[in-house]
Amino acid sequence: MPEEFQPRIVAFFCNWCTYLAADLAGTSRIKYAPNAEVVRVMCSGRIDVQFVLKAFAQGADGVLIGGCHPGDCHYQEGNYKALRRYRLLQRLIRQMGIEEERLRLEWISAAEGDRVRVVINEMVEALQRLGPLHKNGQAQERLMEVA
Amino acid sequence: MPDRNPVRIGVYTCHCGTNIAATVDVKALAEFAAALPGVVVSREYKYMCSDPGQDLIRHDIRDHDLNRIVVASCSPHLHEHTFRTALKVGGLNPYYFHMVNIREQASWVHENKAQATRKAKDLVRAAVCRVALHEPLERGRVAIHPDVLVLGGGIAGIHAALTLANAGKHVYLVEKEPTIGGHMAKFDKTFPTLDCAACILTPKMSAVRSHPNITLLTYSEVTKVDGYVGNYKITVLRHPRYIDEDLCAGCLECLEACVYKQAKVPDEFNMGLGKRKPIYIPFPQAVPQVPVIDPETCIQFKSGKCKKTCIEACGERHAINLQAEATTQEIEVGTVILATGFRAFDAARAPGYGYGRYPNVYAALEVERMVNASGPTAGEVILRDGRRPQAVGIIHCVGSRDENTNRWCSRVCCMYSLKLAHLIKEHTGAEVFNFYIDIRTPGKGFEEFYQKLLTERVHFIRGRVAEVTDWVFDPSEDGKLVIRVEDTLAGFVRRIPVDMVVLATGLEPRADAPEVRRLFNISCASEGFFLERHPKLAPVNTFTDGVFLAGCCQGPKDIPDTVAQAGAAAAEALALIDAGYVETEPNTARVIEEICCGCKTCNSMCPYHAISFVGEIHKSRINEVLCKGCGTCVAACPSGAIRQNLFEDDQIYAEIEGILTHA
Amino acid sequence: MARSYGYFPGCSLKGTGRAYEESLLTLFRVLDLPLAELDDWNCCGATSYMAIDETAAFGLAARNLALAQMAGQQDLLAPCSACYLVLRKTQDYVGRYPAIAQEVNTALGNGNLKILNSVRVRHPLEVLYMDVGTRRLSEKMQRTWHGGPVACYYGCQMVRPYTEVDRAFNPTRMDELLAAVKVPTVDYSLKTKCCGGSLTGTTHSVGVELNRILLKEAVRKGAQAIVTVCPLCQYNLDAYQSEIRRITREHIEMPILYFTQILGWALGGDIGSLGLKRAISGRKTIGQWFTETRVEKEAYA
Amino acid sequence: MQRELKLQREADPEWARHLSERPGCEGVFSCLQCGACSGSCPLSIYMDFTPRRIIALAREGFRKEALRSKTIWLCASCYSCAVNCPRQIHITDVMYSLKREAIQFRLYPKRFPVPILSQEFYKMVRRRGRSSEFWLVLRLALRSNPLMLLGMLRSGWDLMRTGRLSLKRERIRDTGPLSRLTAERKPLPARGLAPGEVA
Repeated sequence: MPEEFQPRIVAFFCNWCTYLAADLAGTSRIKYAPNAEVVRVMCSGRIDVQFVLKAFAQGADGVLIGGCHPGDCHYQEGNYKALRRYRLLQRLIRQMGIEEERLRLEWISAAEGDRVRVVINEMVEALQRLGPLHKNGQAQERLMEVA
Repeated sequence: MPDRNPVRIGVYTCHCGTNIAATVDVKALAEFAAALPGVVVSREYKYMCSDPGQDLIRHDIRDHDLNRIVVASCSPHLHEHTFRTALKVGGLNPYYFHMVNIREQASWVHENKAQATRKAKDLVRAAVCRVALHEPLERGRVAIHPDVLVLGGGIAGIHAALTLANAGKHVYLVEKEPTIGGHMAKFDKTFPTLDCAACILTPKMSAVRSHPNITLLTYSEVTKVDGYVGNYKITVLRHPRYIDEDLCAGCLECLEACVYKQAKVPDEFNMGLGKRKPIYIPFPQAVPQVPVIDPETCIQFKSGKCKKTCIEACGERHAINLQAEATTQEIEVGTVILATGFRAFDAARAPGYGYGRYPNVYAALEVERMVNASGPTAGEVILRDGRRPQAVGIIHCVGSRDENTNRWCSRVCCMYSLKLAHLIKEHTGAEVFNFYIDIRTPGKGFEEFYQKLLTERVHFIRGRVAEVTDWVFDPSEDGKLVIRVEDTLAGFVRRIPVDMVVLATGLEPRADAPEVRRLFNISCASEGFFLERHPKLAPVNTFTDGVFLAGCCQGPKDIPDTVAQAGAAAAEALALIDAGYVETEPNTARVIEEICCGCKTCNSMCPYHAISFVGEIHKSRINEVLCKGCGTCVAACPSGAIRQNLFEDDQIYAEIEGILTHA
Repeated sequence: MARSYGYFPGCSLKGTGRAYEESLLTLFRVLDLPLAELDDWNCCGATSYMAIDETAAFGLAARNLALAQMAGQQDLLAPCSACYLVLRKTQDYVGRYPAIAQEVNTALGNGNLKILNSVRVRHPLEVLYMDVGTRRLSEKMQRTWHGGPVACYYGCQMVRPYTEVDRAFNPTRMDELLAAVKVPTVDYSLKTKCCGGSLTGTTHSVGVELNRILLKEAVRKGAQAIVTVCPLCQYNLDAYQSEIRRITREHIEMPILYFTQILGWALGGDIGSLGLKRAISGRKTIGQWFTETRVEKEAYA
Repeated sequence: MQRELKLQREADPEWARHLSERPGCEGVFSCLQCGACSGSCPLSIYMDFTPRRIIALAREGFRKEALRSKTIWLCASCYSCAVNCPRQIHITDVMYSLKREAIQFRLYPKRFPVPILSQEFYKMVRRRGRSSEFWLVLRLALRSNPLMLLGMLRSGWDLMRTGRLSLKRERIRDTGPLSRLTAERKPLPARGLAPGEVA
């Protein structure tokens, strides 16, 4: 049987909620797919549109953004800024011919260790259905232009 | 400023015993790292966080003159500080360091060793690429305001406040209720020693009142929190008591004088079992000794037609002011201790047990008041109709260990149920049945107390009660409450008729916990209790510096544990205060003026108003003291003129590249 | 124009439970709520089918759901508690276990029936409580009750494990509906205890004992009749009273009614078409209680 | 003296695992053994093992003990156990699953009416799409204990005179899907069958 496609996901997690949730998942020994690799930022508000495009350009099949629940941001409202940029990005990548499922924003609090498992596993499944991004020539060109 | 020497990186892979080594091939990882650009030394070791582990780093810095360090071990939230200190001691700027989390994010969450190792390699590669671009940074310092806010006047808050006050710090003790004392003030005896709660609590309460270093703000709530560790500005809302605390002498003649000759309002402190007047004092030893008027029930407030006999009685003192209104007060503190306590589970949420349906089904706190000599029944355990119960059933784990209500074990119910069993038997001589799933007595003298109860012939039936009903199956059950349960040890189902049922309700987070959490910017665990920074190593700290936890707001615990935790929280606060300052992380943002085009996009981004626009040079500027380092402005700057220490764009790009470069 | 409800009678309502169907139809007629019986419906599978073949059991129920869906019904009324539960449970499990959904679909697929969970399975009690409401019932009340107090018996499968119809513990909606038409009810602690279902047919003595307990406690609480929502409950409580009298020598003789009979009567439904004559026990009492007596309307001066 | 001793080789942990993977049976391993199920069960007082003990037997892999018990046949599916369970275990479904297995492997007391009723009911509905109470009871009696009919004369007569007894044999038009459904039926794997037990 053929080797199943293993998507690569770059995950930007905020330091105070989602990164801690991932830690909790660890201490609770919750098992999930090994396809997502985390870049820690202090706040989801730090996540630059360029980071996401760069990740796609560098060969990521999906990008996950994790922040605090609305109203819970450690820096009061950074996550709202993240939400705005996420919406912008969704439009942007659609125009570039990249499926929206490849970019996901999730509010995951420090208490929601299992949510990390659910989200990452879901995303891996979705990406396995979509297949590798580099197969998508048009998107590649566009990415090269912007990133 | 970036240093010119060529990058010489040392990579250290930790086994963490077998925590990492079991699922990640540490040898392969270390060899992989050794081959990465700029890596001079790559080692793996059992415990990097141990002294020998840290020495390893220091010696290599010296012998191999390393100028960058990467440690692949656990979460930076656990040991980043440890290793940065190691660098410092080794004579290297602590920010030439990056940590890779291959435990929480690899070995503990993946099963396939090959995949876990592959991921660990990616992460290490990313760190190596990133650390090469690190620059030396210095931590800033912020002076700490020596005053402390303690929120909640239960035993936890009281103990913390006294500890701090005795250490010469000024404490603001804010309590929602008209008196301090919390739940403990309601108890009669405390387990397992059975010493009287009042006798050990009330002296501490009066100590609070008389202590020169404590400002007691009862009947008050925190409504706003500004600032950060060292310099908090707290807004406190003070509800009107209608009696001036400074003028009142606590003679309580106003209570006597009230036009209500008989108390007729259900009394909150006695769980509604007793009655009080519209003007009342929660209980005789209340602190402060100042009555409070309840506008809901006071005739003057309802109709405006009252003889105001209370005001007459007060006479020359003029302590009573029915026009009084809520006031707000601003206080400045450097540290905060949250001791907001718990809420008892509402027994009506366990419908099978008939609370609220059958009058003689009681919640534990009601019985606590009943057995209390100064309670509504003067210590008599009686049914609603005044009869003495001949048989009493105590049902454990009500609202606890139950997927339908609360999952957790509330920790104190077993012991307080045993205590109540003992007291009820003592007061009434009734047959007492305990219905339990497990008896949990992990504490000093707890198991001994259990043994004592067994020899007192209190019945212990292992089985979770299915229902409490008045259905009469057999004439012997007429007029009784019947408890139906499987006696799982005897191995058959039993029907046990009793006169009184006591529900050992569990502990749960207060309804206002989410608001408090948001005010102080801390996290809650999934069940809603406040989340400590580390379950073992930082049990009273939160993820917000300068905010500490004490007592049941962090999770169910008994009095000794609460007091111990309160002391610990006070000590943590003292440690900060006496240091005089806190070091701030250097991950602040700065504007590169040459690039800034003065578009002001960033100005509105900052929630801390750290960014200002300098008119004369037509550029924005960031005040590093105010900047908290979230980086939102950095991402927002259209011309890329803002940069953030430790989270520079090129550092993050390097990290992304590192992750995605296929090995 | 009132919207119509899909109606799934189930096997019992065509046999032992006839009175239930008759009174239900009468009641919905006086409320002018049209009922559309599902064409070519099949047995829900009850409790027995599940004991042999799970997939088939779900499939049976699924076929009915599919029929209702194709008939364009939004609601499917299942008066029999067992039918209600099986249909409801099927939707739940088909939703929760893709494997089950798959098997059931392939089986039904060929008969080009697809399971669609858009149909809402409902019990008449809940429809009357939510869609009609107690206020409208008291407004439409035509006859005043001069019978004795009754015990509302909810049984098990209507309130457990799914709680859309009413609470699993101490449900009260039937009491409220009867109160709306001025019928006194007693606080009946056994209102959700099981009647034994088919046990009266299989392990007879046990089944009968369960019903003895239910009847005895109702008497102790001062009830002169028991009101049910399920054909099986009604049959068990109704059919074995003489036997219970013989065994226990306790004088127990009380009517076992359907809530639809009382409501239908109170709202002025044709007494002849409430299936009252189909009762086995307490026929005399029924004769005395269910008579032509109109609400005396107060004259306004 | 009767000796009561269980050897571990008599247990079948594999079967327990398999059971715990059937729909509705997932919870068995999280059982607290608190007895809330047995306490709330109206029939536990007639059972040879209380529901709690069935769960205990099942998850320890004592297959035959669980399948041969009267308990699973006395369960009237009233779901009290399920709503009372602090671990939200669908105990009723566990009972169903055990019934299915017991019937498939004939591990029930001979002439015991409950499984017979189920089988007769199953046959009737599969063939005709609906059940007809009269004929169902008749077949049940004939296969379990014909004397039963005598006891039923009274209630039979009552039903007759109140017009509640229908001799009509109900049947639906389109029985296609039903037969296909039953064709779908896939038997449970034969586990730990003792010699003489037929699958």
